Amino acid sequence: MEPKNQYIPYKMRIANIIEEAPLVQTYRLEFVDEKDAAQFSFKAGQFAEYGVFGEGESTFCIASSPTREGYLECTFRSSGRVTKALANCELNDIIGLRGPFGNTFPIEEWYGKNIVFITGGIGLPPLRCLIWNLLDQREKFGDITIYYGARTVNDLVYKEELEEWKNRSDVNLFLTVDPGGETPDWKGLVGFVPTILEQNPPKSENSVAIIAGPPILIKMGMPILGKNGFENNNIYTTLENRMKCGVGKCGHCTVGKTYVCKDGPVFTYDEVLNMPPEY
Amino acid sequence: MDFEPKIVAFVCNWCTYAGADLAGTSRTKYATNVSIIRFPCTGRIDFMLLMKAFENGADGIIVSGCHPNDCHYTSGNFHARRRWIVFRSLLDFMGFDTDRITFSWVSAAEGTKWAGLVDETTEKIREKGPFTEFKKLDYSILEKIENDVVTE
Amino acid sequence: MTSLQNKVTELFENGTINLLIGFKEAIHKLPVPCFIDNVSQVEQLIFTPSCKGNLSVYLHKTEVKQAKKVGILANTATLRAIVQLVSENQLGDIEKTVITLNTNGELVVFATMDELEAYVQANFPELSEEDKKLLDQLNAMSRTERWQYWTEQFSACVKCYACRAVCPMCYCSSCTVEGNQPQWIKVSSETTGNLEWHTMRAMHLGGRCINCGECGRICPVGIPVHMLTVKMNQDIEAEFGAKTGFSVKNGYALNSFKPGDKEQFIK
Amino acid sequence: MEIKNIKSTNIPAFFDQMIKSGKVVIAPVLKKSGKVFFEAVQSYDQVSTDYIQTGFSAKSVVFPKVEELFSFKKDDEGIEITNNLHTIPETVVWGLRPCDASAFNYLTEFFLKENPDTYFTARKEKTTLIAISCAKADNACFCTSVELNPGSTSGSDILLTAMGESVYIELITEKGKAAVETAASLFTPGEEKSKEEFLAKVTSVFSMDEVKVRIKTAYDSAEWKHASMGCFGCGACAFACPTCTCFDIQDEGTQDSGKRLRCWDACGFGLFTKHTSGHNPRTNQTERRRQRLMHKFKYSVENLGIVSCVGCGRCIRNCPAHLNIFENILSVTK
Repeated sequence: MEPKNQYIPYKMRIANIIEEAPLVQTYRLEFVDEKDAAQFSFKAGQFAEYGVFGEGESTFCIASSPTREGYLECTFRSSGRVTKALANCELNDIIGLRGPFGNTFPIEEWYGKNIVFITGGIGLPPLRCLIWNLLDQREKFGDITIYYGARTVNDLVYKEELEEWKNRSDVNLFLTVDPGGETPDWKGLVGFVPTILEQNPPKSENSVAIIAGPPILIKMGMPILGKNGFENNNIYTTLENRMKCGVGKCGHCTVGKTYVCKDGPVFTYDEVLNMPPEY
Repeated sequence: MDFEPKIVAFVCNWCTYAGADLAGTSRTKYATNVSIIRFPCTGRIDFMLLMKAFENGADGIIVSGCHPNDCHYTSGNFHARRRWIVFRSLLDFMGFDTDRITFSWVSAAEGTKWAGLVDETTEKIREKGPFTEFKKLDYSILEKIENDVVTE
Repeated sequence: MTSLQNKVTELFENGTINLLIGFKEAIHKLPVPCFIDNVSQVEQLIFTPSCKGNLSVYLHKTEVKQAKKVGILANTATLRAIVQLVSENQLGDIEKTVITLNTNGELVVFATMDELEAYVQANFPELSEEDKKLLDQLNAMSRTERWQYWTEQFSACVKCYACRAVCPMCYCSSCTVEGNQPQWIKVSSETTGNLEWHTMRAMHLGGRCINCGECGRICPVGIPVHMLTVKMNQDIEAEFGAKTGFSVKNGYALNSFKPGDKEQFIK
Repeated sequence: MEIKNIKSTNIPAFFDQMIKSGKVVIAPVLKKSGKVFFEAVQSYDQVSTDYIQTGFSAKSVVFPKVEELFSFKKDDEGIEITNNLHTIPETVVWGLRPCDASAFNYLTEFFLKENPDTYFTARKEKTTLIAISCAKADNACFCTSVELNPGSTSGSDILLTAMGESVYIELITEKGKAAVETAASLFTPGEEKSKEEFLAKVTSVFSMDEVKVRIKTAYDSAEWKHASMGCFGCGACAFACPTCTCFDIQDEGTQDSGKRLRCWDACGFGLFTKHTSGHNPRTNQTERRRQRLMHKFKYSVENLGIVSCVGCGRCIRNCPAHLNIFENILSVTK
C-alpha cells in the first residue's frame, strides 16, 4: 500500500458545540468515513491540523482523552482567519482534520508518581486530554494537583469539568484568576498562576509536573518548579509554534534544529534548556 | 446563449445611491445587470475593490458619486478624482482595458441620468463581451506547460 | 585615510553622530551596507559611484532609530528619499547628518534640511536613458501588447517582496499583504494576484515614489517594476504639477487636491 | 560509472530527440531582463549556453513555487477532494550546475527521510537531471568551500563536460543511461579521464571542517548583528536558493470550491514565525538571518548529516543589499 498522503485531510462532522468562554468553543468531531475512524488512533499530547475548506488550517491539540473513543474534541479561541471561520461553522458542518501529529506524554513512565499540572487560559485544552486520560486510570497514579488560572472568571474554560474536579476528593485543584478578573461571588484564588504556584508549592518527591500555556507562563513557571526541587527531566511542557504542515517540512515551527511538530510538542525542561529561546 | 454582462456599481451614499433610489421610485426602466454597492463617500472607494470585483467575475464597473463641490464631506470626491486620474492611467499603462470602468458624477436628483448611465454601460459591455482577459491568467509557467501536455 | 573616512571620524569625535550608515566593500568586491558605531571601524568605509543602494531604507529600522544621532551616506536618490520622508513626517525622532558626493566628487555634509533641499532642487535628475527608452517602447505599444508584456513579466514574480523591502517609502509597520482578514492579495504567486500586488504597490506609492529605481534594479527575476511608478510620477507631474522628493513642505500629491483638477473621462 | 563521448555539434540533436520522445525539457533560457532562467523549451535553439548560474535554481521542478495539494468541491453529498498528481509528466532538467544537482541530494533526503512527501516523490521520480560542469565562475561562487567542485557528479543523473570539440559524458545513474538511449547512435564509448583543465577555478574561502566545529558555539556570537543589520527581510535569497524548502499552506477559492496550495515561504519574513496572538519567537532580522544561516550550516548537519548550502552564490547575487553568506559565516565562526 502506498504511504498515506499526509496533506489530504480526514472529513469530520461537527457533532456538538459547547460555548466555553467568550470566543472559546469546544467542538466534538466525528469521522464522516468509518474507514478513517477505524484507522485513526492517537495518544495524549498529540495535536492535529483542523481545516475549514477555502479558509485554511489551524493547529491545536486534541482536547479529548484517547480513552473516550468514537469522537475527538478540540477547543479553540477564535482569533485568526481560520479559527473565525471555524467558529462560524454550524452543527453537522464538515471540516478537515489532519493528524495526529507529534510525540506524546510518556504516561507509562509516570505510573505510581504524583502528577502536577500547571496551566493558564487556553492552555488547559492540551492538558485536559492528559488529565482525563489519567483520571480514567486513576488508581495508577499518586496525588493529582492542578493549578489553573485565567484572566477573568469568564475566561476559565471547561467550567463544568472544573467544578467536577473541585468536588473530587482525589484531585487537588488550585483555581485562580488574574488580579482584577474576579467577580463578587468568586470563591477561588486571585493572582497570576506563577504567583499561586510559588505560594502553594507542590511537593517534588516522586512527582512529575506538566506545564502548558502561553510562552510567558512556560518561561516563568519552569524555573519556579526547578527551585522547588523538581528535576529538569521531570518537568514537561507542550510548546506550540506557528505551524503549517505538521510533519516537519514547512519549517515554520523550528526552534533551532528542533521541529516542534515532529520532535515535540512535548518536551522536558532539559530539552527546552538546550534549545535557543525561540518559542 | 446571449451574454448578460455583470456590472458592479460602486456608489456614494449621499448622491448616486439616492439618485439610483430616485430612478427606482420614479419607476424609470433600466438594465437589471447592475449590482450596487453603497459607500459612505467616493473617497472611500479603494482601487483594490475594483480589482477584486473584476477578479471575481465583473464584466464592467461603474464608479459614481457626488458632483464636484457637492460632496457631503466637502472634499471626498476631489480626493477620489485625483486617485481615479492616476489609477486609470496606471491601468492603461499595464494594458488593462479601462473602457470597462465607467466613472461618473450622479446627483440625488439625477435619477434619469443614472438609468441612462446603467443602460449605456451595459450596452457597451455587452458589445465588448465577457471580461476574460484578467481572470484567465493562470498559474506558473511550469504548471501551464504541464497542463498543456496533459490536455494534448 | 580618505577624506570621507577623515570626515566621519571627525563627526564621531565631536559627537555629531553615534551611528553611520555607509558602504563597505564585501569579500566578493561589491559594496554592501555597513553600520558603523565607533571610530575604529571607519577604515572600511567606501563611497563610490558603484554604491547604488538607497540607504535611507535603514532609517526606519528600530536599531537605527534607537541610535538617535545618525549619519548616512547618500547618493542623489537617497537625498530625494530623505526629503520626501521628511515631508511625510517620518524622520522626526532622529537627528540625521547627511553626507553626499557632489558632481565634482567632493564631499558635502549638509548642515540643515534647507541646504539639503536646495541641493536636491539644483540637482534634480532627468529620467535615465534606459528608463526613457523602455517607457517610450511601452507607450508605443497597443493596449493588448502592453497587457501581454506586463502579464508575462508578472507571471515570473515569486512574491519575494524584495521590491517592497528596498523601498524607502514602504515604511508601514504592517503591510496590506500581511493581513489575511480579508486576504487582499493572494499569498501564492500567480499572475492575477501578482498583478494586483504590483498595482497596489504602485498605487500606494503614487505621488510618493522618488524614482530611485531600486525596486526594478534588485528584482531577482528582473521585472522592471519601477516603470509603474515612473509612469505615475510622470502623470502626476503633468496633471497636478507635483514633483516627489523635491520639497520638504509638499506632502504628497494624492493626499491633496485642487478643485480645478482636470480630467476628460468622468461622465 | 559509464563514460561516453559526443561531438559538441551533436548536442542539439540529442536535446531535440529528448523533446521528440515526449519529455518536458526544462533548460536555461535568456530572458528579456538579461538574466537566465529555467523554462520549458521546445527546441535547442532557445537554450542559453552562456551563463555562470541561472537566476533561480532548478528546485521548482520538484518543489514548484505554487503546488496544488488538492482541490475540493462541496455538494449535497458532502465534500469531494481530488488531486492531480497523476498528471506530472516525464521531465528533463538540462544544464543545471553541479552545485544545483547536488542540492537535489539534500532535497531528497529532507523530503523523504521522515514522513515522506507525496508530491515531492511524484515529481522526483519523473525527473532526470542533466548537469553541465562549470567552465566559468564569478566572485559569488564558493562551491569548493562546501566540499563540492565545478565538476562534482553528486546528485546528477548525467554530467556533461565540454572538452574542446567533444563533450565528455558521465552517466551516473540508471535514469541517466536511459536518457542517452533515446539517441544512442550519437554517442561513442569513452574512458574515464581528468576533467580538471576544463573546469572553472573556484578558490575555497573556508574550511568546512573548521566551520562545522566552530558554528556549534556561534549562536551567541555578537557578529550576527553586523552580519544581518543590512538584511531587508525579503525572500529573494530563500526563493532563489536550491535547498530552501520552507513553505506556506494556503486555501484559495470559497468554502464551496477551491484549492489548497503550498507556496514558497521564507524564514526572513517577519510573519514567518508570528503567532496569531501577536507573540513572535524571532522578533528581529538578526534572529531571522541567524536562523537561515545556522540551518544551512548547523541544523541540517545535526538533523540529516548534510550541509545544506551548495555554494551556488545565488543568495549573494540576488540579495538587494548584496549581503554575503560566506563572509557572514566566516565572521561568526572567527
